[in-house]
Amino acid sequence: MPEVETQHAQVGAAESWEDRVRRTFRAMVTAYTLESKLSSLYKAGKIVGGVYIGRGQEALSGALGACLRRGQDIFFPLIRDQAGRTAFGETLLDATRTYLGSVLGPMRGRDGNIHRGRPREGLPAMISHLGGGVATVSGMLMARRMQGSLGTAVGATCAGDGATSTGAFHEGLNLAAVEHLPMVIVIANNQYAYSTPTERQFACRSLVDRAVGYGMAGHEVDGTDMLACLEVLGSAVEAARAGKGPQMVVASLLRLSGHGEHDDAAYVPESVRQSPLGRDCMTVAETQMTEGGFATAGEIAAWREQAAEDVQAAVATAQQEPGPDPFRDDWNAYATPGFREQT
Amino acid sequence: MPEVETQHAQVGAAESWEDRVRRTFRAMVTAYTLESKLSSLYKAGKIVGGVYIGRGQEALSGALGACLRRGQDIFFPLIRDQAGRTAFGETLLDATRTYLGSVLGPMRGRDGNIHRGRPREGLPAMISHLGGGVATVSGMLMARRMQGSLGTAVGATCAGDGATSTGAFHEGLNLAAVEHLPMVIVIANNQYAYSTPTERQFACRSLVDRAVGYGMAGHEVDGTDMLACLEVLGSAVEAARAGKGPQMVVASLLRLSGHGEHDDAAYVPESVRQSPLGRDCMTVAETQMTEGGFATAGEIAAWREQAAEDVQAAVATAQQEPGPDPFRDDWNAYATPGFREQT
Amino acid sequence: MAEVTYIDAIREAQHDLLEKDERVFIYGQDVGKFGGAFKATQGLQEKFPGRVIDAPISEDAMIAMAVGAAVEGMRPIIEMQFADFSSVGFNQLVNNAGTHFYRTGVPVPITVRLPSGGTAGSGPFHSQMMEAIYAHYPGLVVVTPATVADAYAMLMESAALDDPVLYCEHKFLYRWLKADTMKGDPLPIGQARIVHPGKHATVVAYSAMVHEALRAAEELATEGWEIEVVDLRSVKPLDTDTVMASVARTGRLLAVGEAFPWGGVTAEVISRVASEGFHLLDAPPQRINARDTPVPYHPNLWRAHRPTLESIQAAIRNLLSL
Amino acid sequence: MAEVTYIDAIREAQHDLLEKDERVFIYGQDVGKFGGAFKATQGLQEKFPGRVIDAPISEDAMIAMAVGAAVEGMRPIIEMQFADFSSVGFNQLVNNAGTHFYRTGVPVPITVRLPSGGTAGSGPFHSQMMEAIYAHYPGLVVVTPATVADAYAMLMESAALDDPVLYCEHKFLYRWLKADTMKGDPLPIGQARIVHPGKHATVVAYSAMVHEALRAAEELATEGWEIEVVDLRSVKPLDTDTVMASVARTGRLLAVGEAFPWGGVTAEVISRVASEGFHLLDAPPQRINARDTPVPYHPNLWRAHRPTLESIQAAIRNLLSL
Ligand SMILES: Cc1ncc(C[n+]2csc(CCOP(=O)(O)OP(=O)(O)O)c2C)c(N)n1
Ligand SMILES: Cc1ncc(C[n+]2csc(CCOP(=O)(O)OP(=O)(O)O)c2C)c(N)n1
Ligand SMILES: [Mg+2]
Ligand SMILES: [Mg+2]
Repeated sequence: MPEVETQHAQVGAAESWEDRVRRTFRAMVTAYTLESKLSSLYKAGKIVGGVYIGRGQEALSGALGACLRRGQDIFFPLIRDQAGRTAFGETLLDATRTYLGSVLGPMRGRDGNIHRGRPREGLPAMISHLGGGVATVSGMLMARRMQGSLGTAVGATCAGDGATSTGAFHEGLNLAAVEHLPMVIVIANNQYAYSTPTERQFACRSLVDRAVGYGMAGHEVDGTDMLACLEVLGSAVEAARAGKGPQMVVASLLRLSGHGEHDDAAYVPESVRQSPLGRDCMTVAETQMTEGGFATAGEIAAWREQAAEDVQAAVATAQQEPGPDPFRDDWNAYATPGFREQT
Repeated sequence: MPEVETQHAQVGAAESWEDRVRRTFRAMVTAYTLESKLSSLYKAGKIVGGVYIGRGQEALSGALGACLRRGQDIFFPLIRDQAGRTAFGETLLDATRTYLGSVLGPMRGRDGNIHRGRPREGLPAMISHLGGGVATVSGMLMARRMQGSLGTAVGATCAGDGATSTGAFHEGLNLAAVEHLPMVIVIANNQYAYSTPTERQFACRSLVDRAVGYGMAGHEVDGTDMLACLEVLGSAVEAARAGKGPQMVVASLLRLSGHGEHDDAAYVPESVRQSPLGRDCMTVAETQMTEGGFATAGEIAAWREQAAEDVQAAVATAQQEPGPDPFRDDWNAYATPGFREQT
Repeated sequence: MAEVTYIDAIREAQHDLLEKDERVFIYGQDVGKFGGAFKATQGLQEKFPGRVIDAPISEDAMIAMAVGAAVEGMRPIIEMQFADFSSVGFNQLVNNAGTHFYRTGVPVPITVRLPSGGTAGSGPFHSQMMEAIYAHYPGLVVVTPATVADAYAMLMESAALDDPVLYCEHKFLYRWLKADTMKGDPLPIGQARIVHPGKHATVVAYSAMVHEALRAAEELATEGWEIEVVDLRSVKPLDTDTVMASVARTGRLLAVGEAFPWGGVTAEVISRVASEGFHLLDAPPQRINARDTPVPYHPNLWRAHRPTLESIQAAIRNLLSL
Repeated sequence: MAEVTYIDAIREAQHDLLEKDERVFIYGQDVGKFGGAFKATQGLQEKFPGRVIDAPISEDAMIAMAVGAAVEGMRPIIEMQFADFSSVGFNQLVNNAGTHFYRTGVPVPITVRLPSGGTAGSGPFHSQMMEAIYAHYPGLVVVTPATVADAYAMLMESAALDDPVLYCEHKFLYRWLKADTMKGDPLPIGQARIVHPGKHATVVAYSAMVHEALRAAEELATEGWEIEVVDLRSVKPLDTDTVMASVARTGRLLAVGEAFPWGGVTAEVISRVASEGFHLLDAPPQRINARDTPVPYHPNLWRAHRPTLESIQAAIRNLLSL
């Protein structure tokens, strides 16, 4: 198959606002298309383990990815960041190969689904334990600062409302603030952590009220509004780039899916679904695209078609590829030669 | 020896402001006296391990202990809370026995120094790992709430500026806020965590700026000013008692000793020592006592003498008592009969 | 008679505990209205309002909270969403809960449920066996029920013990393991059970591996080998006596575990038998564990990572040949 | 010739690493101007500005930070103020650092210094030996230097390895252990060393226990017993070959550890020898560990909690009589 068209920003290349908006929207469409496909594959028993999608968060995540520059910046995505990954330049094949367990994928069948990345290309691979991303990215940025190669690079990472309760998240935020690192920490308050509503998760008015306590700038945004996300994240990223230290961005939205595709989210009351939080950012964005003159309906349809083709191709490729072979795997957790246990 | 005169508040008994001020000051004097003695014993090699004292923090700690009611409230002290312990009603013997390793002490020689308590009497025994006290006290309060015995009890705990960086502290504060517990969390910003100055510990203007992020009330106080501490802590405790949820109190002061008695704190610059933070709360309090008409110089001198006698007696008693005998210790970490490893 | 599963037994035990003992409450992420990630608390919040409480994602605080509540006389049951996430509650478990009774004389009866072990596709962070980590520390009880009846009885007993208990429940068994009843004939925690008598070799296993060992024993029985299978049930305390008595009968020992190979239950079992029952052994004691890598995601790798019927059988054959 | 201590060697190794390898930096509480709680980094911040960095009290973040820095090509050395406090960095150590290479193919060369083990009066939370906990997990290297020369050479090598290393340095040895030079004849990590040759029994020890074992061997030598003492040096990888070769010569094995008795290094050593070297054994392999309680504060109890010259000697005598 032909390699998927590059959707990420080029380092150094100036990008117009219109281009960035278009790139964000296309990443959203691609992510939406991919995740719908992954969900079907899961329900058909073709993907084991689980599928975790970013329905309802495409605008926020895509906008963040679009504000970052592959090859320079660092993006530590979490479980609902398919759109951000795509906008940042992760290939669809990395996703499908990991979900389908291809030995040719970045995780070689050793890890799956959203537990993937290419750490040396600015895209760390999350562990499941929530909250540690902030400190990991801090370490990456501190390394570059020591090496003198930091330049105007920015590190970005995401967390859900639930992840804010972890000690790891707190320690990371504080460390980033003490080191005055060029970071953007995006909190997607999607109202639930699995089934747990925010009132069982925190007691403050808004999570953005935590920013001042770390001595960092705080921003709020309507996460269902693509253009607002692009604006707020854009200025947060620029502030971080400009040396203003870590920036916290808190977005309000609703997870428009289950926690994973096994979950019907029956615990979300209809009133919440019907509230402004429940707006589908995909629909909002489509209107913004056409009404703002960023794209015609025809262009959007073509993008959708292209996304469908690209996803189809990436899935087909990964499906044809072999899974890992236990007899050929080296079963070696050590980089040092000779340190493997002989078991 | 005669049991030391009770210095703590009686449950139910209304206490006048004057009485509370006097009780606080006496606890400060007692703590100061005890800790000076412990320091000498350490330097003479009579106490092994270490001695950690609350020099400079007597007013803050003593005021907190004085605002609590033994037999009802919970006090989870940290390493600089001798004054608070005394004001809360811990006996001097508990302290000297633990420091000197008497088998008759509450820790029976199994743990030492500030790692002591009587958990069933509202005085939990800290572990060294910082930050966990908030959640432990939360559990105690939640238990009582479930049992219907909470009444107007309040739980209080302390932390240093350094402990605020722990994940445990964050998780505990958030949990307490979500559960809307009657708690007072006192942060003694004494400018250093061991040798680490606050600018390497956090980047916010004041730690009190964290309160809003947990959805709790925040209070600031000059920790060198006994009367101010009593006022601010008094109203924080009353607010918690009145059902207003957790209260954070941040006090500014300076540790007027080393981290432990092995440390000369040479890293504290003279300018900091000479700043208002470096005021000795004992001196300030003495002036407040006499100028405010709470006590005459003669009374204070008598209290000092009494404290010296009491401390002397408590040390002498503990010193005469046996340490633990390894042949008689049951070496059993299990409450369940028969679960001990036969090693 | 209706079938009951292993997870039914866990749910039922929690129900019965809440009903019989007002000191019991449940605290964990999503345990309330949602009934828990594995439905182990389904319906309990409704039936016992105020006693089945949703926790924030704060494992460290959850354990510390439980210790505090236990000091005040409660008997909390803490659900970790997965055993793997107890790594962030590790400090409070080993340093607060584990030391509390020894240091202060005040017991802290808390039960921490650890959904443990692998299922295909769960990957490195939703598959771990953590019993060895906790068993290493003084003051903690670590149980590993392998049957529906033990799932019930041992959870009931765990909550009744005055010590902190890590209750390691195996996710693979949740719905796969069925029985006619959950009321078996209970043994106390600390006693192992001979689940398949034999005389040619002893296989010591626990948790899900008991079933693989049993299948191996049954298959080898068709060839005339009588393999004794011992289910440890609790790994701390570890019932050396039962293991030793079995080895006295068979002269041969294979210890099977699903955890990482360095240290752990199999090392402890072999070490005890070798030290105290050396003369009972007719052949070198053997062991088989998972491999020394993170638990892999892909089912191909996952199946080859942990001991299986085939690898256990091969290990027994090898043992019989020594 | 000037005497050097074990802690001098640790400081010097860090100095030399900073000097020779610009990828190395040090991160830890109070490591900067203050030079660390044990003075292991004294003077280094002044000499290497920007590369010896004070950390907030955030062990979890410190390890995660190190993993990130390692991904970007650095070789961080993280000082835990006490090994015991690594319990709050446990998750990042075992689940992020330990799995990183296997999962992503990207090595994370970090060295985490764990001031370990007891000194009288340190109590339950400033005395722990945590080697068994980390050795259980795949992907981590765990070293336990027992000599001044090893303290130096193994720290140099730890920082050069591409894997995450837990460098367990024993606090009791810091100033007590002295040598003429820190430049010994180094062995690579993964190789044990016979530190006292003998033929009647093998005592396997590591860290501070090597010295107790040596003293026991020396005292018994006056009675004509020739005890071979093996210093494991690293517990993961564990050098089974050297241990086995020694047992082949002596026929008797005692494993000595200062950690809690359930599981751990002694269980692993005995288990390996019993499984793979059963025929070499003329007597049941024995072990001796600390007791199964938190490390007690009072010197009376502390001395009776861990193995001592006397208890090791008694164990050897018993072993020789079996
Ligand atoms: C430390 C830890 N505890 C528990 C879990 C299990 N878990 C995975 S996702 C999740 C909910 C996360 O909620 P949130 O952070 O709001 O993200 P969202 O799923 O809403 O995007 C939980 C509890 C985990 N991954 N890590
Ligand atoms: C989790 C953890 N890490 C490290 C330590 C070691 N330690 C003990 S006290 C201390 C400094 C505490 O500073 P702060 O909280 O400001 O309290 P202060 O000593 O100033 O009263 C440190 C680092 C610890 N006790 N716990
Ligand atoms: Mg959420
Ligand atoms: Mg401080």
